[in-house]
Amino acid sequence: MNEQNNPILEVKNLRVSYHTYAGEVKAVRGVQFSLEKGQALAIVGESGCGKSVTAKSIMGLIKAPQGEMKENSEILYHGENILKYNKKQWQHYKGGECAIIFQDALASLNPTMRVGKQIMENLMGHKNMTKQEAAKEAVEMLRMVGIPEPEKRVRQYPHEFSGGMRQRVMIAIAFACDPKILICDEPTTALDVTIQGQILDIIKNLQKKNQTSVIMITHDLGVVANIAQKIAVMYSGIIVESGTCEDIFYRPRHPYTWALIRSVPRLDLKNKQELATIPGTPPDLLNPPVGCPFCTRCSYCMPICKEEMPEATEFGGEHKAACWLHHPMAPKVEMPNLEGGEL
Amino acid sequence: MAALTPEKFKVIGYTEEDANRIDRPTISYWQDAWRRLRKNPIAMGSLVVLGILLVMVIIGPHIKGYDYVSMNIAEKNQGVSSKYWFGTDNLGRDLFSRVWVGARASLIIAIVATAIKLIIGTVYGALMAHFGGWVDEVLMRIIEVINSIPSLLLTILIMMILGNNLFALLVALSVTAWCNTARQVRGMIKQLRETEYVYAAEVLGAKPLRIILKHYVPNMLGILILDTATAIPMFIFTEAGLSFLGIGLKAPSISLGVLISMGQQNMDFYPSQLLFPCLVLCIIVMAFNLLGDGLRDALDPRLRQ
Amino acid sequence: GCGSSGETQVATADNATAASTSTGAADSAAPETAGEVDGQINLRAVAFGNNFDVQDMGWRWMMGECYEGLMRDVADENGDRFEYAGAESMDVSDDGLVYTFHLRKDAKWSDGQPVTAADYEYGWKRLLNPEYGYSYSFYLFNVVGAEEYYNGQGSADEIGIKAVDDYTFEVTLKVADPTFQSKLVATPLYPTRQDVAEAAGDQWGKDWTKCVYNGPFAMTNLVEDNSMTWVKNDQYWDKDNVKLNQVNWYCVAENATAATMFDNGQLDVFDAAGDYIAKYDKEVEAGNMQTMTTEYPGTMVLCYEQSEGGKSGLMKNVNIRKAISYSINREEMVSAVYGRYTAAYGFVSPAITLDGTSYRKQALETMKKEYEQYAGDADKLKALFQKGLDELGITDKPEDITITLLSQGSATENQLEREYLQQSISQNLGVKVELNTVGDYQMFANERDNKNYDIFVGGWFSDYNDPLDFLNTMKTGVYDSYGLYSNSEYDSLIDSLTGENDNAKRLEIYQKLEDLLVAQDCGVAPLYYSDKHYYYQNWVKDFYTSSFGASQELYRASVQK
Amino acid sequence: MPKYLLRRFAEMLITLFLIATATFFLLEAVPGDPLTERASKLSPTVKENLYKRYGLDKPMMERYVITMKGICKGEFGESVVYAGQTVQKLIHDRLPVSARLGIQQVLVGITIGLLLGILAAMRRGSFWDYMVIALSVLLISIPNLIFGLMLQKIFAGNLKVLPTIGWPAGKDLWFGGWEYTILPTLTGCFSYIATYARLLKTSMLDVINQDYVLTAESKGLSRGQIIRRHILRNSFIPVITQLPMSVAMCITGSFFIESIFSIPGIGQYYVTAVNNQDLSIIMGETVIIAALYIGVLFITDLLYVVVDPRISLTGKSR
Amino acid sequence: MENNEKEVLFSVSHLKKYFQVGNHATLKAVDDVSFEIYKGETLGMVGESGCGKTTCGRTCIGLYDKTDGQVLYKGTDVHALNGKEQFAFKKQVQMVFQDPYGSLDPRMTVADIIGEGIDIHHLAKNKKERQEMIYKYLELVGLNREHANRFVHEFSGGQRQRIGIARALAVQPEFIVLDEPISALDVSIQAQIVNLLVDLQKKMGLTYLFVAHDLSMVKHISDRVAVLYLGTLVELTTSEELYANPRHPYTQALLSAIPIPDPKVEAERDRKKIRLEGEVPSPINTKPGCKFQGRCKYAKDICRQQMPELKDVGNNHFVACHFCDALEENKEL
Ligand SMILES: Nc1ncnc2c1ncn2[C@@H]1O[C@H](COP(=O)(O)OP(=O)(O)OP(=O)(O)O)[C@@H](O)[C@H]1O
Ligand SMILES: Nc1ncnc2c1ncn2[C@@H]1O[C@H](COP(=O)(O)OP(=O)(O)OP(=O)(O)O)[C@@H](O)[C@H]1O
Ligand SMILES: [Mg+2]
Ligand SMILES: [Mg+2]
Repeated sequence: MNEQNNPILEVKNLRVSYHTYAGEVKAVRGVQFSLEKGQALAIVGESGCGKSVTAKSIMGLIKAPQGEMKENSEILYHGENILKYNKKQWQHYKGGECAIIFQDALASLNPTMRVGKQIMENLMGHKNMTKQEAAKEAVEMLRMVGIPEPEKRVRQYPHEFSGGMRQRVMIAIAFACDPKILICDEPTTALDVTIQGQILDIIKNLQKKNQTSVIMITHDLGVVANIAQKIAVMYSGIIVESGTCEDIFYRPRHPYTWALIRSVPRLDLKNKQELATIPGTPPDLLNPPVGCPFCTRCSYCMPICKEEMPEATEFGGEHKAACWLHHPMAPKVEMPNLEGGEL
Repeated sequence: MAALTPEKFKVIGYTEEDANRIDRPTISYWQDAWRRLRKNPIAMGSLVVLGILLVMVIIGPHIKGYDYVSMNIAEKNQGVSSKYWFGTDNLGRDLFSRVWVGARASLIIAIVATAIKLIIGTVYGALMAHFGGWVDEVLMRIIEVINSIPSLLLTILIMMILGNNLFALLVALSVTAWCNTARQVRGMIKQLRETEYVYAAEVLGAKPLRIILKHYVPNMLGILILDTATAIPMFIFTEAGLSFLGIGLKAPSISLGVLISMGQQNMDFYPSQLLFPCLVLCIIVMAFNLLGDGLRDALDPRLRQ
Repeated sequence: GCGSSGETQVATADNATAASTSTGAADSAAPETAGEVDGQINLRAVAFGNNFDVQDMGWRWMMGECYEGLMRDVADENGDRFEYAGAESMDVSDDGLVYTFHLRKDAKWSDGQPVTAADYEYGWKRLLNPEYGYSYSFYLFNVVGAEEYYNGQGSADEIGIKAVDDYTFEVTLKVADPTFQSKLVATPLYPTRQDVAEAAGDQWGKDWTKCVYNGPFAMTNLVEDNSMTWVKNDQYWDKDNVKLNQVNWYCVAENATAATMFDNGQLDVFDAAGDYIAKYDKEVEAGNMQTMTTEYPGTMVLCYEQSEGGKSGLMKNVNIRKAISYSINREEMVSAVYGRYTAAYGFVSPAITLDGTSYRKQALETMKKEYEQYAGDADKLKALFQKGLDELGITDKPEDITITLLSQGSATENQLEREYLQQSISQNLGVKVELNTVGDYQMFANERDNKNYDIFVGGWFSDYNDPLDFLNTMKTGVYDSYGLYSNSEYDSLIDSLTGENDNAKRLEIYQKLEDLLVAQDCGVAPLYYSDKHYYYQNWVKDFYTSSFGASQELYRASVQK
Repeated sequence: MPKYLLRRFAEMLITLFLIATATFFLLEAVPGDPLTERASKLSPTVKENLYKRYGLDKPMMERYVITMKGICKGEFGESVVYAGQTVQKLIHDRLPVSARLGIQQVLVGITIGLLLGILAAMRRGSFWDYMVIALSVLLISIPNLIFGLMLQKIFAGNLKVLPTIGWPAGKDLWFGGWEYTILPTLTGCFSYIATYARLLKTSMLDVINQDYVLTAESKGLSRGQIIRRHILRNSFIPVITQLPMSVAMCITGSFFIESIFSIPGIGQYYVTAVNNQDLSIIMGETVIIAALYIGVLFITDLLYVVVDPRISLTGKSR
Repeated sequence: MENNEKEVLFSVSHLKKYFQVGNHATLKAVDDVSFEIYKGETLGMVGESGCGKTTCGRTCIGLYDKTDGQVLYKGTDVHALNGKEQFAFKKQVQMVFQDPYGSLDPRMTVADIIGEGIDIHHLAKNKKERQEMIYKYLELVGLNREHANRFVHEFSGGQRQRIGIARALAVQPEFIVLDEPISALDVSIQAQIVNLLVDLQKKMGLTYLFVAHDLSMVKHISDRVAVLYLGTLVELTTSEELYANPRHPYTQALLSAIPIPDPKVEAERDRKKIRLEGEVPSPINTKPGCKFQGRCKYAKDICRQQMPELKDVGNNHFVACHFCDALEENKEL
C-alpha cells in the first residue's frame, strides 16, 4: 500500500487470446494489478472468466499457436518485463522465482514419476543440488507440508496418495525453491472442507515464513476471506473491481461484486429463504460485448453500459471499480441490503 | 467516442432474454464436427482429392476410350505419350484405364471389407459389453486366439478353403480386422454404460433397446467413422500385399495391388508401369489417412467447447 | 518330369556318409565371404531343394555334377552326346536282353572307396523297393522280376540286376528295348553306397552331410534358401579335366536381384527371361558378355479335361478342342509373353534325337496345316466351335459359355501367359474364359485332380532321350495329370512299340502317334518348345548345358579372369 | 505374484491349445492333402505306404489326438513335403536368423519411428509434421519388396557399398556380418517407422495437453527434459500395446525380405509350408509363433507395469 | 415440521452397498445406513467426497442393486419390483445428476433430452402436445422456447443443470434425488438453481434427497440433514439443530472448517477451528469399529472395537458416537 515498497509483480494491460476453430477466444482482455512482497492477492470470479489464463500468463505457460499473448501486454517482475525474457531467464524464473499450484493435483503430478523425484527435479534444476542433497531436501519438504513418514512416501507414486496429500505434494514442489511468488490456481476446490483447511493453513504458514507473495485464484469467497489481503474481482476477462479485502467485502462498488457476495448462502440465513441470484449466464468470450460485459445481467444496466466499456474509478487506496454507475452523470445507487431478493 | 448524454445513464436493468441469450448459432454435433473439419485445410484437401479420385474411378477408364482388357501386342510397354497417358503394359493395354479400373476394385474391396469389419466388430463388441461376465471372457479369448494365429496363415488358408474368389478375398481381409473394432466398441460401450446420461435414461425407465439406439450408437459413431477412415487405406494396402503372394483378384479383374505387383516385375525396364499405380495408391492411402487425422481432431470431444 | 507351366527348379536327391570335405570355409551364408579361391564360378538358383537321393531324381541339376552314373550326357559346342562315365564299356547280347557293363576301375567315391558294381546293384534295387515309392521306378519295369518286386509279388533276389564281380554289372531285360540305353544317363540309375545309405537310415538323402559323391564335384556347404558350395572332388577319376575349383550357388528368388548381381559380376551366369533378354542381347553385341541358347527337351501344351468334358462339359469334343487350340497365335504368344522359346505345333521337342538326328527334323508337325487354315480368322474359328457345340447338341450361345483356365504362379510370365490365353480364346471364339488361378503347384495339383477346369497349361520335360518319353505320357493311365486323354488306338500303338528294335519302324509309329494325339484328336495343344538361354561373363569358358544331364554343365567349364 | 504367474501360465497354455486346435481344423478344411502331387504317379500299394508313413490314413479325430499329443511332447513330426525337415531343425537353423532380422528391424524401426514421432509431435502443424506424415504413408503404401529391390539396386548394384544378398551365419550369427544385415533391416523397418512415428505422435499429443506437463514447464525445465522425463514415458502405453503385433508381424511378414535377400529364415519357410499344406511344419511354426506372440503379450503386460506404476499386474487387466 | 405423523415416503433400513474392486477387495461404499424420508421434505445429505452419498442415492432409487438391507418406497421394496412396477416406480422417482456436462447426451437436442421421459412414459398424446410440454418445462426452469432445438454443448453449466432438472420434472415425479446438482456450478449460478429447486418444491409438493458437500447450501435448502462418513451415517437431525448443536466430532470439525465469506469473522474463527489430523481413510477393507476412529482425538478402545449405533439423543437428533454425551458436556470447557 505504501509507495516505499515497489511491487514485486506488476501486470499491465494483459491481453491473451486463444485461437480456436470457432474463432478467437479473448480470454483475458486487459488485466491490470500489482502485488507486493509477502502479500496475498485473491482473484475471484466465475468459471471461464480468465483467472487461470492470467495465472498461466504470469507463469509463461501460454503456448503458441493456440494461445497468443497480445502486444503491449506487460508483466513486470521486479520492474523487468518477463515477456521479454530469453530462454535462460525463463528457466530461472519458472520454478525459481515463481511457482504455481494447479487445482487438480492428480492431473498435475506426473503419474509415472516418483513423488520424491518430482520434487528433486525442481531442487536440482534451481538450487544446483546434487542428487543426494536433493533427495534429502525432498524428504524435508514433504515433512514440512505435513505428510507422515516422508522417507517412505518419497518413493511412492502420486496415485498412492490421497487427494489432500497430493495437493500437499504440489505445495512442496512449488515451495521447493523458495519462490518469491506463489500462484495457487484453485488449490482446494476439489477437496473437502476439512482438508481444505489444512491446506490453507500450510500455505499461509509458508507464506509468512518465507515472505512469499501469493496469488490465490478461487471462486470461494470463504477461502478469500481466510487468506487474502487484496482482492481482484474478475468478470469476462476483465478485472471489474479490485482493492483490499475490507474494501471488497465491506465496501464493494461494482454491481457484480455486490451480486457475488450476496449470492453466497450464509449460515445465518433463514431456511429456504430465497437467495440472491445473478440471473442469466456469463457472456461468451468468443464475441464479448462491446460495452460492460456484465450489462446483460446487471439490474443497473444503462444504455451507455451496452455501448462502451467503463473506465476504472478510484476510491482511495487501491480500491478501484470499473462501472458507469460511478460516472458523475449516473444516478446514485447504493449497494443493496445483503439479505435475499433479486438485485 | 460517442457523446455522453444523460439518456445514456438511465437504469434500464436487464431482461431475462438477454441474460440467457446464447450467441452461438444452433448446430448439432455433426455440424460442429463438419465445421471443424472444414477449417482444417489438410483434411479438406484430402476430401477434395478423394472426391476427384472417386470421379476418376468412375469415369477414368472411359476417358481414353481404351478397354482395359484387350491386348494390343504391337504397342506393348509403351512409355508416357499423348495416346497413352500412363503408357501401356506388357500386353499393350492402356495403363491409364487400367489404373482407374484397378483403383475402383481396390476401393470397392476396401469399402466392403470395412463394412464387414464394422458390422461384425460392432455386433461382437456390443455382445461382449452387454453380456459381460463369462460371455465376455469367452468372446475375448476367441479374439485373442484369432490375433495370435499369424494372419498370413489365416489369410492363405481361407483363400485355400474358400477358393480364389472375391468372397474369399473379402473374408480373408476382414477375418482379423474386426477384432480391433470389437475391442473398441466393447470399451466404448463399457465406458458409455457408466456415463451419467445413460444412467439418466435408465432412471427415466428407458428400455435397453432404446438406450442402445438413442445413446450408444450415436455416441459411438465418431469412433466408428474414424475406424472406417483408417481401415479403408489399410485394406487397400493389404489387398495389394496379397497380390504379391499371388492370391487375390483373378484376371481380368485388376486392383492396384495386382498392377503394382505386375509393375514391380518390370520396374527395371518400364518404371512407369510401377510408378503410376503406386502413385495412385499412395494418394488414396495418404488422402484417407490425412482425412482420418482431420476427423480425429474434428470428432475429439476434448477439443470442443 | 512334368510341370505345369514354366519350370520350377525344386530338387530332391541323395547321398552318403561322412562327407570328406565338410570343413566348410564359409562361416557366413553370404556370397563374397567364401575366400578367394582360384577358379570359382558363381551361379544362381531360383530355389534350392533338399533331397539328395539320386533315386528320387530330386535335384537333377546338381546330381549330374556331384554324382555319376554309367553314362554321362556331355555337352559341348556340337551339342549333347552320351559318353561312358562310370562304365568303360557295355556289351549287349544279340537278342538285346542282357546288358553287361564293365565298370571303370579308377572311379572312387569322395571318401576314397571305389565305386563297384554292388553300388549299382544296390541303387537300382533300391529304386524298385516299394517301401520307398520312388516315382521313377518304372524306368526299370522292363527288367526281369522288377515290376513284380515293386508290386510286392517277387523278391529282390529274383530281379535281373546283378553285380557279377566288383567291376562287372549285368542287367537282364524282359523284352528288347532301344530306349533303355538312353535312360542310363538318368540319375535314378546312379549307384548308391549301401553302407552309407543304411548308416544314414531315415536321414538318407535328407542330410547332405551324410552323403558321399562320385562326380566331379562334392558338396561342402549348404545353407537352405541361401547358398551352397561345391568343391572339386579330388577323388574323381577324371579330376585332371575338371578345371573349376569351386562352385558357389546362390538362392536368388527375384530376377531383379539376380540381374543386379550379374551386372556386378557377383554372378557369372544368368538365365534371363522376359525383358532381360533384350537388355543383355545388347551387351552381348557390345562384347561385354557371352550368350548361349540350347534346345531343351520340354514342350508346353494346353491340356483339356477330356474325361468328363471339364467344368463346361465341352472338352470331350474334338472340334471344340481344335477351335481353342487354333485360336492361339503361338508365334505372337512366344514373342509377347516370353521373348524366347519356339512356337510348337508338335508334342515331341526338337531336343529329342533319334539315331543322332533331331526327331523334329524327321517328323512333320502335322497339326500346322489345319492350324493355318484357321489362324487369325475369327469367323472360321467360331464356326468350328459352333460345329463342336452342334455335335454335342448344346444350344447355348458361345457368349453364354464359360471355359475355365486353370493356372498357377504369380511371376509376370505366368500372369501374361494366362491373360494372353484368356484374351485370345475369348476374342476369337466369343466365349467367356474364366481363370482359376492358384498360388502354387500343390494347390494346382489339387484343383487339377478335382477337375475344376476345362483347360490348363502343362508341360513335359523329358527324362530320357527318346520320343517315347513324350508320347508315353499320353497313354491311358500313365499320367492322370494330362487331362485324361484316352484313345485305345493310341494305346495299342504304344504297346506295339514294345520289343520293336528297328528305329525306322519306331519313327513311323512315333509319327502316327503324334499325328493322332496332336492333329487328329487334339488331345493336347502344343504351345511352345522350351529352351535354355544363358548369358555369362566373358571370363567364363566352355560353359554348356546338357539336355539330360545337368542344366549347367560345369565339368569342363573354366574361369579365366 | 507366484499365483499370478501360475494363472498367467495356465491361460497361455489354454490359448496355445486353442490355437493349435484352430490351426488343425483350418488345415483340415483345406481341400486336398500334401501328398496329392507326390502320390499321383505312384501305384496304389505304394501310395498306401506313403499315407501310412505320415499317418494320413487315419480318421481326422484320431489324427487330431495324435497331433495334440505330439505338441504336448514338443514333437511336431516331419515335413511331408520336404523329407527330413522337422520343426526342431527349423528352430535350430532358422529361428536365430529370423530372430536377429526381426530384432534389428524392430529396434531400428521403432527407434527411428519414435524419433520421427517426437519430431512430428513437437513441431505439430509444421513442415516437419507433414513430412513425417507423408513419409509414413509412403513407407506403408509401397510394398516391402519394391523397397528391397530398389535398395539392392542402389546400394549393392550402383554404389557397390553393400553386399546384395546373404546373411551372417556361424560365429557371426548374432554379432557379425553387419554389412549383410543393413539392407534387409532397412527394408523391413520401414513399416515400423511408419507405424510407430504415427502412434507416438498421437499419444504424445495427448500427453502434451496434460496438466502435469504444465507443471513440469512451470518448474522451469528445459524442453528436452520435459520430453524425456515427463512426456515420453507417459506416451509409451500405446507404443507398448503395439509391440506384440509388431513381433508377430516381423516373423511372418519378413517373407519378402527373406526371399529377396536369400535369408534362410523362418518366414520364407512358413509361407512355403502353408502353400504346400505341410501339416506338421505349419502346426509347429504356428504354435511357435503363437507362443512367441503370447510370450510377448506377457512381456508387454510386465512393461505396462514398468512404464506406468498405476497399472498393477495382478489387478484387472486392461 | 414437528408433527410426527408425516407420511413416510422412503424408508431405508440397514442398507449396504459393496463394490467388488480388483480381485479380492471389497469397497464398502454404503455400510449399514438407515433413515427415512418424509413426503414433502428435503433431506440433505452431506459428507466428504467419496463417502458414499451418490451410491446411497442411486441405491435408494434402484439404479444400483443393494448388497443388503431394505429400501421401501411407500411400503414396497424398491429392489423387488417386477418389470411393470419398476416402470411405474421410475415415473415417480427421478434423479438430477452431479455433473451437468456428463449427464446430458451430447448428441441430442434439448427437446429430445426433455422429451425422452415423455416418450418413454407416453405422457403426450401427439407431437404437438409433446412440443408444448417441452416448452412448458423449459420455461418452468427459466429457459426459453428457442433453446429447445439446441445442443447441450452450447449451454453454460447452469443452463445445463436446468435442462437436467427439466428432464427429471418432465415425467412428473414425486421424489427427486438431487445428486450434488450445484457443486459443479459457479457461485453466481448456484443460487439460481437452489432458488429454482425451492420454488419447484413449493409449487409441486416434491420431496428431495439433496446430496451435497457444501454445508451452507445444504443447511439452506434442507429440513433435515444426514451426515455421512465413509459409508456410515454419523448424524441425522433437522438442519437448525445440526448447525446449532453438532454432536458428532466429525460434524463438529466439518462445521468449524467451513470458511465464512467475511474476513473479520473468518479471522476470528480461524483460531477456534477444529483441525482434523490425517487423511480420509480408504473405504476398501476398512477396520472394524467406528470409521472415524483414526482421525478422532477422543477415540478410545471401544471406538476401535465396536461400531457405534445411531442413537436418539433427543430433539429428533440422532448421533452415532460412543461419547456424544460426554462430548456435549466437554463442549463448554
Ligand atoms: N487452451 C485453450 N484453448 C482455447 N480456449 C481456452 C484455452 N484455455 C482457456 N480457454 C478459454 O479462455 C477462457 C478463460 O479460461 P480460464 O481457464 O482462465 O477460466 P477460469 O477463470 O480459470 O475458469 P475456472 O474457474 O473454470 O477455472 C475460457 O473461456 C476458456 O474457454
Ligand atoms: N461403480 C462403482 N464401482 C466401484 N466403486 C465405486 C463405484 N461407484 C462408486 N464407487 C466407490 O464408492 C465410494 C463412494 O462413492 P460415491 O460416488 O457414492 O461417493 P460420493 O460421496 O458421491 O462422492 P462425491 O462427492 O465425490 O460425488 C467411492 O470410494 C467410490 O470410489
Ligand atoms: Mg481455472
Ligand atoms: Mg457423488
